[in-house]
Amino acid sequence: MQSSLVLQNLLSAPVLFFFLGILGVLVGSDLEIPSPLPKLFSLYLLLAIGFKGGMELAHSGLGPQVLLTIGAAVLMSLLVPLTSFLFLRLRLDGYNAAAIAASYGSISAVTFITAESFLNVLEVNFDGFMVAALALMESPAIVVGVILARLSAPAEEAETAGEAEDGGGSLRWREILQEAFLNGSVYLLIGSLVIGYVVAAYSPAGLEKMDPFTEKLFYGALCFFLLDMGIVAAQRLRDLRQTGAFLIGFSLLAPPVHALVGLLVSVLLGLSQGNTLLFMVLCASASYIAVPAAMRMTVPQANPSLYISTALGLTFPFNVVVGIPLYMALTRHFIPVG
Amino acid sequence: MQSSLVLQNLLSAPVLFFFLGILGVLVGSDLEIPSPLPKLFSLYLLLAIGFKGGMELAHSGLGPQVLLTIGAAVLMSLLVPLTSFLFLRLRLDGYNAAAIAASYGSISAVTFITAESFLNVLEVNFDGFMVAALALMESPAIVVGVILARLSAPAEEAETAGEAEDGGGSLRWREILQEAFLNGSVYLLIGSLVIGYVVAAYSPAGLEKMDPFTEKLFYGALCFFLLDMGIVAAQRLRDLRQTGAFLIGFSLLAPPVHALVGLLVSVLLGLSQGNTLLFMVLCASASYIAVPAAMRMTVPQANPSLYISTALGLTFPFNVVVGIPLYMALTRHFIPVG
Amino acid sequence: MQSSLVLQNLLSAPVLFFFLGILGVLVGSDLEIPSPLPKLFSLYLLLAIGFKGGMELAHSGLGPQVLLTIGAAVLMSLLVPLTSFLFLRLRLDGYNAAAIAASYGSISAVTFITAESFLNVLEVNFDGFMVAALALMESPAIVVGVILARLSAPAEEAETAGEAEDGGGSLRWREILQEAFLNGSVYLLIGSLVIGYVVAAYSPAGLEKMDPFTEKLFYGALCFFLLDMGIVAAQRLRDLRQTGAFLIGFSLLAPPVHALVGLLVSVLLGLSQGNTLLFMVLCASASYIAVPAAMRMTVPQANPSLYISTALGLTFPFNVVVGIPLYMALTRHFIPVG
Amino acid sequence: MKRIDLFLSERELNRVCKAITAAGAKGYSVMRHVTGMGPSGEISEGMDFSGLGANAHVIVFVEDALLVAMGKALRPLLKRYGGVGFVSSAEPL
Amino acid sequence: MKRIDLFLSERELNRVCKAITAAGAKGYSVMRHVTGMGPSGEISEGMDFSGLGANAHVIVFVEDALLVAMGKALRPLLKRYGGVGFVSSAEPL
Amino acid sequence: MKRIDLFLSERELNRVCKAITAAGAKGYSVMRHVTGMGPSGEISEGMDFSGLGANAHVIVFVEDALLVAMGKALRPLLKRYGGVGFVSSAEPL
Ligand SMILES: Nc1ncnc2c1ncn2[C@@H]1O[C@H](COP(=O)(O)O)[C@@H](O)[C@H]1O
Ligand SMILES: Nc1ncnc2c1ncn2[C@@H]1O[C@H](COP(=O)(O)O)[C@@H](O)[C@H]1O
Ligand SMILES: Nc1ncnc2c1ncn2[C@@H]1O[C@H](COP(=O)(O)O)[C@@H](O)[C@H]1O
Ligand code: NA
Ligand code: NA
Ligand code: NA
Repeated sequence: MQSSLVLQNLLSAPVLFFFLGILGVLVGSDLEIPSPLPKLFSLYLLLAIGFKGGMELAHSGLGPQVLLTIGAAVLMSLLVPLTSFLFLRLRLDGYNAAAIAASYGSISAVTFITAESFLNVLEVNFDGFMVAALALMESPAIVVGVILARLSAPAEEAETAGEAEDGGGSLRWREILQEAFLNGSVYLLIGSLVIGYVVAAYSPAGLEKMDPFTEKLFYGALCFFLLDMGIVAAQRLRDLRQTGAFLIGFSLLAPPVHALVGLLVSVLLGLSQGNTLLFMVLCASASYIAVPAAMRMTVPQANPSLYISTALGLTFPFNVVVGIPLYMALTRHFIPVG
Repeated sequence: MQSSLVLQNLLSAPVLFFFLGILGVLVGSDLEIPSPLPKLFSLYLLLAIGFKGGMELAHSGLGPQVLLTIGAAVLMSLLVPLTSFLFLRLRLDGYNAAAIAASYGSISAVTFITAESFLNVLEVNFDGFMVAALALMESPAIVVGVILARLSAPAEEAETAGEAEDGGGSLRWREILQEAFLNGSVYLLIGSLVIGYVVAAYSPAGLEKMDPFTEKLFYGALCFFLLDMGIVAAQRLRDLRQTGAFLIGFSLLAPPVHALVGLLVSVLLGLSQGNTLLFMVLCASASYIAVPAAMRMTVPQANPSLYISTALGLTFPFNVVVGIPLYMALTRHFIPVG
Repeated sequence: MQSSLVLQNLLSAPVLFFFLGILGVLVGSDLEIPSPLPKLFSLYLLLAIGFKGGMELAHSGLGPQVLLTIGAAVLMSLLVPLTSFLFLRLRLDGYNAAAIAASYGSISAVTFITAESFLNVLEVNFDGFMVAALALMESPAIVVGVILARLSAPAEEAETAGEAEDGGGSLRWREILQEAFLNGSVYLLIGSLVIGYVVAAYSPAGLEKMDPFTEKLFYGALCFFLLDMGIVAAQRLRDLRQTGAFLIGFSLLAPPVHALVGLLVSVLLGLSQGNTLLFMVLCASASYIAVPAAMRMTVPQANPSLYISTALGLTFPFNVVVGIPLYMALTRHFIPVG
Repeated sequence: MKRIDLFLSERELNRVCKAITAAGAKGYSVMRHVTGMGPSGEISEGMDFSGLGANAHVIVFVEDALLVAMGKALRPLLKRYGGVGFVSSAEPL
Repeated sequence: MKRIDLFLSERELNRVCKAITAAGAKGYSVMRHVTGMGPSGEISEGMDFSGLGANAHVIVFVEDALLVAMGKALRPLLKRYGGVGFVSSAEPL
Repeated sequence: MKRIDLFLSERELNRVCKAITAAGAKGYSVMRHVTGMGPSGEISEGMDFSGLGANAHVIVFVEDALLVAMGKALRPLLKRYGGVGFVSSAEPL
């Protein structure tokens, strides 16, 4: 059964376009999606997934299971950076360990979306509140990452960092919270979620009019974006020489390990098959959008090519290609149908 | 009833995304829609609205009421700059007064589109020829604005301006007419209108094939664009310190005053409820696309931040948020149904 | 009948938007579709046409007529550059003759797409394997062009060219093949074709989900892109002064002559009316995307403005406006209905 | 040789390029979508969608002898429409 | 006059522009979407979609007297976040 | 230090960047989507969609000693594919 799931995933349009992008870089094609077109698709996907999630949240309501699931997701985004940090400190300095840990505590919206469209093809249901979980897992991981970086900084340096240009630690906290909660992609996702909720609750006539944009177009736009993600991920592969075996190992082992923890939590929460897969994917995926942008500003001492190439060059392709069907096979094994 | 209209407008997806953009700037999110993506949506909306308007014009034909309405619209776009200019001269120099007056004589296509989608949600009909009115109100206001600026210029300066590089006033007139009638957005809107008309009249098979692009996608694209307009409008709010109380007052009072005049004209013309709302919106809105672009070239002595921040930072949000439902309430009061 | 075909083509939305773009440049409008938006539409059209072609290829299978037609198309893309080169050498040096010849041996995807949508409006069927022919005609013409340029180069220069930076002729061949087969647009088209084939064969559930993106949106996106192509083509018209009467004559005569050869081949192959039109268009059209990009790198001695302005400024508009209905009239005359 | 750097609104770009060629320069380069701040305020990319555009940065390398002609051609345009220009020294590579 | 050329990550652009104005410069120009290579590796446009951005190129023309203040304001930022700065001579056109 | 400004077609950008690094420069910056005019005609953004691209502007700051090597590496490329290069003086900030 598992092998058929892998095939079904590998032969789906989004994953094939992802491969097309990777292959293009490997064989030396000059195919590129020039900036800012990828940003267009990235903004669109966030807006659409947020809107649809909010819409479904309005239908399902905020019952206890919803709140418990979201709470568990937030908890995971606090715990994963801590354990990852402890492990990464075996070999890396505090700054880099903290930045990478934050990345793995946070999530990758594109991986989540790919998992959703995989569930759609399998005709397995899932709930809109999982998007809320997605949206709320970005910020805590960033805050934990910054705190870890600060704690592991040599005392004097921490001082200077805080004072350098703005004369006080308080101001820097404002910046950190801003990066964590008002980062463009976090803000758009949460904002669209709220709008989807409000529109569904108060002016449902608008839902049908949004449908061609947020729903119908979605699958094709995802294919287009994954084509670009394939190109970008493959370009990152070059950086891996610099990365070293330790980090390569981490970026391929962390996803299944975190997914297993996610599976355990899902079983405890009594989630459905679809929601379990999504929960596992949230735990297993690593951020290469919100977190790197925030770390660049708040932990400039860390090397961006380390946290980006692991999250984007290895963990992301691993999850999209192998992880999702693997987690689905586990889900089917451990979670009873509907 | 009026308060329910306001709520219905405030809780619609386009207006909520507009707020999301404004809020993003106010709270300091780094969300941005990078250039030239807003241009893509702006071009798309002009093309789609023009095409649909032309299509409907072909169905309704060019009867006397159509021509009268369009004539009245053009007249308004000539009169509003004159009265606005006289009022603005109380405090501003001739160049700035002329440029701002031109802006308020002209229209904002996005406000018009937002009003259309408001009517769609209310299920109130309106006619395609209103788009023709929209298209024909841009250029006259520009020409009037330039003439007013020339008339109020000190004699010698007017000379030099004309001669500076091209040795004669005639050449500059060519430039002014070019800016007024061949400005990219005016040209695309009128061109798409004509194409919509021709296709509807001669190859109607094409209409259905355009429908997913020009009709189905429209509402979602409008939301996306209003998200950006919210960002841009909010950024303009900062300039208002420079603007002063007089202009702030003007930019908030001119819309309802002009809308009332538009209501009067609509009653005289016997327009339907839907067309009346659109006519009021045309009168009430101010241009921040075609006119500023034209004024920058033809009246460089005026300060762009004055005419852009009033039209975009105040009048536009006012109309979208408060104006449209307010005008609709008036319409319902004064215009009998169907 | 022919005149009605011409009208039906001229009054279709895509061709009207193409005219709107041309007219905009001629009358001096500042309408522009800023970079990289045209690239977005160009990538989208290649992806969509490839995907749809692959999908249909999976349904029709790779029977003998399919292989024969594709073989004949590839043959044409080898022969046309040879005969064109011989003719062009009458007046041009070897480099320029070779580059232009390559361009006319290759194809214009947009012309092909416009012909497809013309057939759709006429409700004439055609087959998905024609897209495979399209995809496979780009590379051979490039290789032939480079060989012709090398052969006509003075002996010493050919040496230096090969050695200049990379110390050997072998390396340059690698570059030529890379430009021919891995050029971004060739790569995306072939890749999407393969993906469409695989998805249709192995996960057909994905087809329906791609439909709104690749099929529904297509016609409108084509209109938008042709608006830009009109602008770009008209801008190229200015370069024609430099081009001279000989090349102008060539660029207007080559299309119908090559189309006639294509008609002959189609009759021999027993193609249907729809496929015949597409085959003629493949022969008649000239590349202004893949080939110029490849020639710029591999035959830098040739003058880009010569091969781009002929292919884009004259041959492309000729085919879109006059050629397609003309070839269709010939098709109807010589090919029996289905 | 002299290197001339001009910063001006995209709206006036065509006019400035024509003036550069008319004054005798053999070439120039243009970067668009430039933002910045100057005597007449801040220019952001926010209005790019409106056709009002951002700034352009024009670079012209000319022979020393041409500098006077270039200054004569460009200064009135910069004065009329806003924008700044600077000159420095350079050599061909 | 002096011409200052700065190359730094787009993420720090706001901060740098504020420092430039605070140090007393009357104007500056910014080009975004700049790619390149420097001591801390290669920067491509590939990550532009992620909000991480590419580099920015900032050009500031200032009076000679202001150079010291500018250096003082900018060097710590370049040191902290990465990026390079260069100075050359120029005159108004 | 020396500042080298190169203007060339985007198509040749990779090749030029490789030559710059091979010649020993520690960094460079690239602006794409540059338009302009030069000995071989006008380059507009109009063909950008085609993969033919516009021009690129490459800036390299190098130690004086490296200038000769850079010239040797770059001049043949500019000659073969078109493009221009200029040198001026600069100091680190
Ligand atoms: N001192 C300066 N250094 C660099 N760029 C400048 C300077 N002053 C003005 N600019 C640029 O020139 C543009 C036009 O200036 P202005 O219209 O005169 O305010 C500004 O938006 C900046 O991009
Ligand atoms: N020598 C150089 N010449 C030109 N640009 C440079 C040079 N060194 C660094 N840069 C630019 O400065 C950016 C930031 O450098 P860094 O973060 O210090 O590696 C690089 O990505 C380049 O765009
Ligand atoms: N004198 C010049 N000043 C500034 N840029 C130039 C100059 N000459 C050429 N260029 C730039 O170099 C590019 C390539 O020149 P070329 O291919 O030699 O015509 C042109 O398109 C311009 O962008
Ligand atoms: Na995670
Ligand atoms: Na108005
Ligand atoms: Na051909």
